[in-house]
Amino acid sequence: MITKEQLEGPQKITWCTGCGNFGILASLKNAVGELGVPQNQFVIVSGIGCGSKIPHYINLNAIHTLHGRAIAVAQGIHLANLDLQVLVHVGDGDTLGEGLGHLMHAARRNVNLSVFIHNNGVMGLTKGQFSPSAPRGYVSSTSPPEAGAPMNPVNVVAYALTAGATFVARGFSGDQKGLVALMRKAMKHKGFALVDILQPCQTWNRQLNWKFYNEHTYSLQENGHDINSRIAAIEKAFSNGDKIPTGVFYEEKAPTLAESLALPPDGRLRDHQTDIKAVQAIIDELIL
Amino acid sequence: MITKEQLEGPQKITWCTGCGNFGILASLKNAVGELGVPQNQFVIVSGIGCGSKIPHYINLNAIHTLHGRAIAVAQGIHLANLDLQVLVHVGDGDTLGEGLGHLMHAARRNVNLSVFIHNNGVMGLTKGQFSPSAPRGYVSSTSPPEAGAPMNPVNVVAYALTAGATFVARGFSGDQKGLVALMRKAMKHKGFALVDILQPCQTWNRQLNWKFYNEHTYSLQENGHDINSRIAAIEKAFSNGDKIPTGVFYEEKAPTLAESLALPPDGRLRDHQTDIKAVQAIIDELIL
Amino acid sequence: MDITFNIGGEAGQGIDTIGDLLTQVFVQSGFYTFTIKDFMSRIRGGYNFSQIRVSDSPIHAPIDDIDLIVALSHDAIVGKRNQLVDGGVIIFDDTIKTEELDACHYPAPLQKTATEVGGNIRMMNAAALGAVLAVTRFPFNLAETALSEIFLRKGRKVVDANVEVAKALYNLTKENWIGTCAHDMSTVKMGPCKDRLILTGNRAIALGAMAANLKWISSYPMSPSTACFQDIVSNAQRLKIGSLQTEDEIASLATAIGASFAGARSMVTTSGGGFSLMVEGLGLAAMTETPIVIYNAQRPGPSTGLPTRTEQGDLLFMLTASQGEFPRIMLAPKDPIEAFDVATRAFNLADKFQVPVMILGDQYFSDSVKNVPRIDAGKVEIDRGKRASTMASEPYERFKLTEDGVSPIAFPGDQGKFVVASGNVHLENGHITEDPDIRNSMVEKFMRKIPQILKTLNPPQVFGGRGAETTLLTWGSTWGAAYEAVKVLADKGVSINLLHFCDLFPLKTHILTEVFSEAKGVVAVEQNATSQFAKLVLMETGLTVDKRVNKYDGRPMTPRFIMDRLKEGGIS
Amino acid sequence: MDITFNIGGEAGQGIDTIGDLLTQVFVQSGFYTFTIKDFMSRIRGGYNFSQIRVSDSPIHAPIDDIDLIVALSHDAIVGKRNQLVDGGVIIFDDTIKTEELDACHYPAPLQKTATEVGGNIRMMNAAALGAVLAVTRFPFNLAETALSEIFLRKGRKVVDANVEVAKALYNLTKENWIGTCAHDMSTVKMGPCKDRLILTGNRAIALGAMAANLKWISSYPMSPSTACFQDIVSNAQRLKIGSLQTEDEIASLATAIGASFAGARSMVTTSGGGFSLMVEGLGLAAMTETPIVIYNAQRPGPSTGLPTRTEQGDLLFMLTASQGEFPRIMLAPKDPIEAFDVATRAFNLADKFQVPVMILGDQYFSDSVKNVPRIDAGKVEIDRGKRASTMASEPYERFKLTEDGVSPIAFPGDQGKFVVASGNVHLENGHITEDPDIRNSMVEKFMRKIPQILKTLNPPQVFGGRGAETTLLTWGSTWGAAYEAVKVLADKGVSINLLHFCDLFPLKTHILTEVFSEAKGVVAVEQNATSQFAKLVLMETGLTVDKRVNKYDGRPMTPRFIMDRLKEGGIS
Ligand SMILES: Cc1ncc(C[n+]2csc(CCOP(=O)(O)OP(=O)(O)O)c2C)c(N)n1
Ligand SMILES: Cc1ncc(C[n+]2csc(CCOP(=O)(O)OP(=O)(O)O)c2C)c(N)n1
Ligand code: SF4
Ligand code: SF4
Ligand SMILES: [Mg+2]
Ligand SMILES: [Mg+2]
Repeated sequence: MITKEQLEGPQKITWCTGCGNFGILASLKNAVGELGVPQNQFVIVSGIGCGSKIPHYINLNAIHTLHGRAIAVAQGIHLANLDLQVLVHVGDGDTLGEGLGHLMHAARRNVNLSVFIHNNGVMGLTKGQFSPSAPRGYVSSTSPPEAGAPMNPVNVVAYALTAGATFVARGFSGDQKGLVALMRKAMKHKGFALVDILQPCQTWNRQLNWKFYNEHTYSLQENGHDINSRIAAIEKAFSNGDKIPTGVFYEEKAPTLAESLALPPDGRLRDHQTDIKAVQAIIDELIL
Repeated sequence: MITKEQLEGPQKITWCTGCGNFGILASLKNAVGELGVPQNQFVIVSGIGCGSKIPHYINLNAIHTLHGRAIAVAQGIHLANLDLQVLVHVGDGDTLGEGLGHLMHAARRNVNLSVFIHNNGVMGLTKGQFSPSAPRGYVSSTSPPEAGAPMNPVNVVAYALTAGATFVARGFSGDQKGLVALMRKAMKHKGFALVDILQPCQTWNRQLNWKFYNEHTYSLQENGHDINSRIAAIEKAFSNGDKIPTGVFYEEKAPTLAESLALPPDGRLRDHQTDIKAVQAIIDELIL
Repeated sequence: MDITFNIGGEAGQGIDTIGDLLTQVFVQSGFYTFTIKDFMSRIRGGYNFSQIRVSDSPIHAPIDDIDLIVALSHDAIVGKRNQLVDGGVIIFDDTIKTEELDACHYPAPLQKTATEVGGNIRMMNAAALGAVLAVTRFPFNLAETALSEIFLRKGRKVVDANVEVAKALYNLTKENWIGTCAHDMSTVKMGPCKDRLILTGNRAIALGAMAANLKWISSYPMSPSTACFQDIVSNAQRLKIGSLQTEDEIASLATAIGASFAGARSMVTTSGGGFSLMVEGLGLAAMTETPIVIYNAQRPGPSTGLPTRTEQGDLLFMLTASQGEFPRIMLAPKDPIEAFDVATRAFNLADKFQVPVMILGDQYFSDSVKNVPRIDAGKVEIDRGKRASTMASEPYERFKLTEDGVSPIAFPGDQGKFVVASGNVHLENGHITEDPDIRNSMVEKFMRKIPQILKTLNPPQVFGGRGAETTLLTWGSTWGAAYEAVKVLADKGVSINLLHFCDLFPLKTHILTEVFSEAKGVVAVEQNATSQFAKLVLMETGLTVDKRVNKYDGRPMTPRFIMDRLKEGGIS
Repeated sequence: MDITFNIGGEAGQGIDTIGDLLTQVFVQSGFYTFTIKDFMSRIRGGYNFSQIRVSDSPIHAPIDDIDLIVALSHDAIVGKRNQLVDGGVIIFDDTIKTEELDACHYPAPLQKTATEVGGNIRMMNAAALGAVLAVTRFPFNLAETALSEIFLRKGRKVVDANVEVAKALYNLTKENWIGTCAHDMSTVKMGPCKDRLILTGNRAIALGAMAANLKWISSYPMSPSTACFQDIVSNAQRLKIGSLQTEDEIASLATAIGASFAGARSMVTTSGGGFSLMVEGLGLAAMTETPIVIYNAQRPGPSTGLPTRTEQGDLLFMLTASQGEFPRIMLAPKDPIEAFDVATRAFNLADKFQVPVMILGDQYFSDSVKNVPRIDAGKVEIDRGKRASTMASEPYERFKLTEDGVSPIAFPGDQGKFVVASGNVHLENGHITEDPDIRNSMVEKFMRKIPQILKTLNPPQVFGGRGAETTLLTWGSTWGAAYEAVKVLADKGVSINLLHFCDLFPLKTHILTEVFSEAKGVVAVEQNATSQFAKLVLMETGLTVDKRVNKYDGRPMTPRFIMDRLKEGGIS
């Protein structure tokens, strides 16, 4: 148990009043506090965007990386030291646009990471342009003036499922209790876990706001859903017309990437010393 | 009708004897010849890899671009001149690794392109490393020595369907008649059309060879399949254990990206002259 | 008259609007203005400001001295206080809790008046304006005309309400405020400034591009370039410009290359981090000789750095970006007026020489607002370069070896031609080859373009007359501060001039070497830590500068900053 | 003795193997060898060759003169014929249809003998070897011992079959061939060469990295770097090295940065196009002061260029890549021996200064094979730099401002510490800030590293004695050809020496300026079109070279090429 005081953020929060990120931060503190992993074993990896500022508001190891590249960096951190509990906090612009390839491939490799998408349907920090998860027709300063966002949104749950993620869920910043539970499950999951978090952006997105989500979400678990079928999960992911499902879509035990790599038995490349005699042998084998 | 002679390739072919690319080239010539589009309206856009050398073996407009970026370049060509028939020929390493993000986003936008994936499960031109579509455990010079390719392959049909492609099919280089038909359908389709082409690499991939495909493919159309259901199509895409389905997975009419953009009525940005008086008006509106 | 207003507060409080209003009122009243924007990389809260300098003669940079602060938050009261001149005044909303301030400062009922008189707290903008005008004793009737014109587009009612709020606070201030301001503008009539077009660098680039027949833009938002992209998108429908916010910068450049290959004038806008992702695409544009214009609004790096601040840190990076060797053109406009011209030239140069053209702005250039004369878009000349003849009998060769290195261009779809291009080494017909002789010819073709380009570029400008003892050397947006510093020093009798480059590369060396030989000392003034342009000059000419002035805290250069550094070096 | 064999044919015909066999036989027999590989960017067909130079004294470059060609295809008969010396011999498979060749050339039954004697057409390799040995009258017993050792690993049967095939063709040739070869090796015993480790540049980098305790590599295949990555992967299991072929180069560097941040020595391998995609990540590594080693095996650009050819065209690109300004280290080994050392130093430098270290190879360096003395891996010293104390009482600050600019490092998971880093401008504790003073401090921290780095780097080397009239200036792999040219010219009495750089940046200027002042003329010899290193020298020192020798056709530099150019310039 890590106390709230121990997790107290090193910096003053810069998010707008009413921002959905507050609920995510509070849930994160809760989930981290109760996970049973020592505080210095957590590493937060974030991208660039409003949500990606979260490492400055909670006291953990962290690296605040580049727009779109957080998952790739996190993958390296994890593989260099399997003891670490690596949490990725990223935006929707971040991860579903710039970084989509990394997301899909890390999911496919079943890298043991927990990825939390602060999904607000806009690029918050750059002032409200439509993001890959903005609804078709969403009007912003960079969408074609007449048409709005000229395409269907990225359905990240469906994408992650298709790519092969082994834990996929959706939470809502307004349902902290539910979100804490999902986060904890994701952290405990061995493999690639993704939680799509519905996060109202109070400032820019007037459509996907608190009211909308309060009225248009329902719980998968409360309505009967088989979390062991990938195809059923994908079907549910696509069934997000009037009502958006939240909860766990899918869960599966599968070999993680780390199991296939040539890691030392303790999983700590960081402290491993290559046997220099073995290197010498490799050299000597080349001698005629 | 464009004759074989008119399409005669400007260069000597450099593919290995027995390469699956020959069948694709032959099918392409067929499909192009009979499409009814003037020869100088075709543009081939390719990436980097063995298959991506195809523009040098057929006489059409072409740009041989970068590893992974062909779809993005093609998107620009198409939007600058809607008269053009833009064909994208790319490898699996190319498009499912380096360029996966572009593929998913172009599909989502329903850009009117025909994308032909020369899918051989390896990186051919760089000498046989496992590609994103190599089977799990596939051994090559860059996979972990014990585990082989340490992840499940990219299922490009499922990916494209999830992203929102409006025409998705799979062909086989060994079934030219079938492939010509699929290519023609893809070219005629208004929107993002993808044909995953099973293409044996004679030199590197000893697993996904002619024999294997001859024995492990079956036709969707001959076995009853509803091409109007995206979720059914995804399910079929995933049902590729012992037998790999070929044929059309899915087809749908949907607005293309071009319809949402501020293009001139004739769809030819290339020849459009901005009304300089309108620019002056924009300037003058700024004057206090 | 030379007076500087600083409007500070939290992000989201509308300080930008107050700043713009003030700027507009003064421009409407015939004064020269220069406005800079200083904001944090956050959406609400924090401490931002807008700083407006007003003068009755042309001005080109911000200065350090502030005459009047309008503070909407406590941070804004203290944030710039050390720059307040003796006798300077702080107007602050009277709801802000603060330590006792001298009576010369003014707790104004901004929010209160906006709500009570205007019926809307957002009219605090007008209230602030009223207070400022009263404090400086600016004739309200001048402002009234200006306000009417500004708000006219929003309808009579809005005009009236705003004028009423401004007037209310104007009167209230006259009654209640017991301080005096050193600036008394009561006798002011109309200033001499007729340049009523107020422009940012970003907007000027956008206008230039649109006037130059830009037909395709694909970009990805990145401060401080986003506004340029947004300006073009917002006019896309009207002008028929294809525009797309792509999934990333790699796609944005690749898509633009495609559009250009197919015949549409194309451009991308970004900042350094986005440009980093375009580096591979840049090489493709170069190798396929596809014209492209890249606008990089620089910000302090490395990496994410300071997203909303300014720096000239990407010069050498852009100079050599991408593997291999190829010609490119680099232009850095000094201010919005020049930016319009640079944008139009960029497209012509790209087409004429079939090379990438890069425009270097920076946050200071991009966001600061300057008043300029009306631009006549009709004067813009469009030169699309060498087009392939429409009725050639020979098979078309996209990369025909020519004397000047430029091959006639055709686009896919052109009658009787097949246009083939490749990022691999290719034959004249565009198909790939590994032949060493052709490789050599193609490298030499590239190199032949450079002298041709050099002939077309503009020479540097010398300000302050030739033959001075000290020469300041600047490029891009640093011009303004250096120009003003030179003016001040020259007026004091210092023998000093300014050698300024807009067209950076390939480097025109003729005037440069002359001026270097005339000067006893050359001082490179740059908004970076390593004097990158001085390095470029050295690399291209062997000429070394004698002193370097560098600013790398992300805040714009000022004349005073330069003069202080020169003083340390014995020049004053 | 100095003899050059050229083995040519189609991709897939096994010419590489013949070349390797020949190399091995001569090395086993105590000769110095230098082998270059020339291949097209295709998998089968075309025209490739492997060219082996054999000598009884050390050699460091290919030469233009060819003594003996082994041709497995028609293209191979004609491809290099213009380089064949008078009296040179072409051995070609007798199934190849060709015009009448002089009787001095030899249509050998290679395929036939392989099939008939060895029972396997793949033994054509041994057959070709036999023919070559016979033509040069090389004592077969010497070769026999060598062959036995080479094939021993494959078992007795393979040895016997191969020896038999070689012998059969050896005897057949002696009987049937009516020409004579200018080289008569019949009296040869054992050469003086004891350097029996034959290495490519790629492999040497891989070995160096492995000896330096590399623990993480993530790469994406790209010629000509791939073999280095493959070498490490193939030993990953044995040495416990984490390795991953990522989806692209962006991910490869980002993943390596992550691994390094978590404490594992990390590296990526690529070529210019892949490095282009790493440019944004490079800035992140720099800003977060995460040690990283990047190996770029260069090839001719721009863009895809010539994928399997050589060039030194990325020097300036790598020097300034990524937005903003930060210290970096650049090293370019001249050959495989130096490469091992450079790789080990690279990791130490990266850790010591917490900066990106870039190793520049090129296809010629990467693929050519040189024999070198046994490397003693036990001598490699590992210096991981300043680690943060394990029992500090104060909260840990990853970016503590220190005198030398380097902050003690800790890794996530270290007891009692939170390690925080950011690509944004940050406080000493790693959390973000926009404060101008801290920004200044952090920029200055970066700049303070440079003099420290300079102290640690190796000075350039002077070959041929100080004080010559003409100095050749080289870097990286161009050394060998220049070294040999200098030797030849010096032997002829020309006053000439060679100033060579391995450690390129930051540039050590001490010896450089001395040598420049001693020489009447300095000639930059570079495998590129624009003399990039000469530009770097000029930019850093103001010193200009007098002449430039450039090769940019993608084929390696030779001593003759340099001497011809020097002659044109009056130096011979
Ligand atoms: C390579 C790159 N491109 C663009 C940017 C500019 N940028 C910063 S944040 C952001 C969008 C953030 O959107 P999202 O990821 O949805 O995060 P949010 O702010 O909405 O939480 C962008 C485009 C950048 N930092 N780096
Ligand atoms: C940015 C970049 N990275 C790597 C390469 C090297 N490269 C050339 S082809 C290729 C793989 C090709 O594989 P695939 O796309 O499957 O095509 P195939 O050769 O199998 O047809 C790679 C990695 C490159 N050209 N550019
Ligand atoms: S802009 Fe939106 S996402 Fe960003 S802090 Fe404000 S409310 Fe939150
Ligand atoms: S390597 Fe494979 S894919 Fe490439 S040409 Fe040969 S057979 Fe075809
Ligand atoms: Mg967002
Ligand atoms: Mg492939």
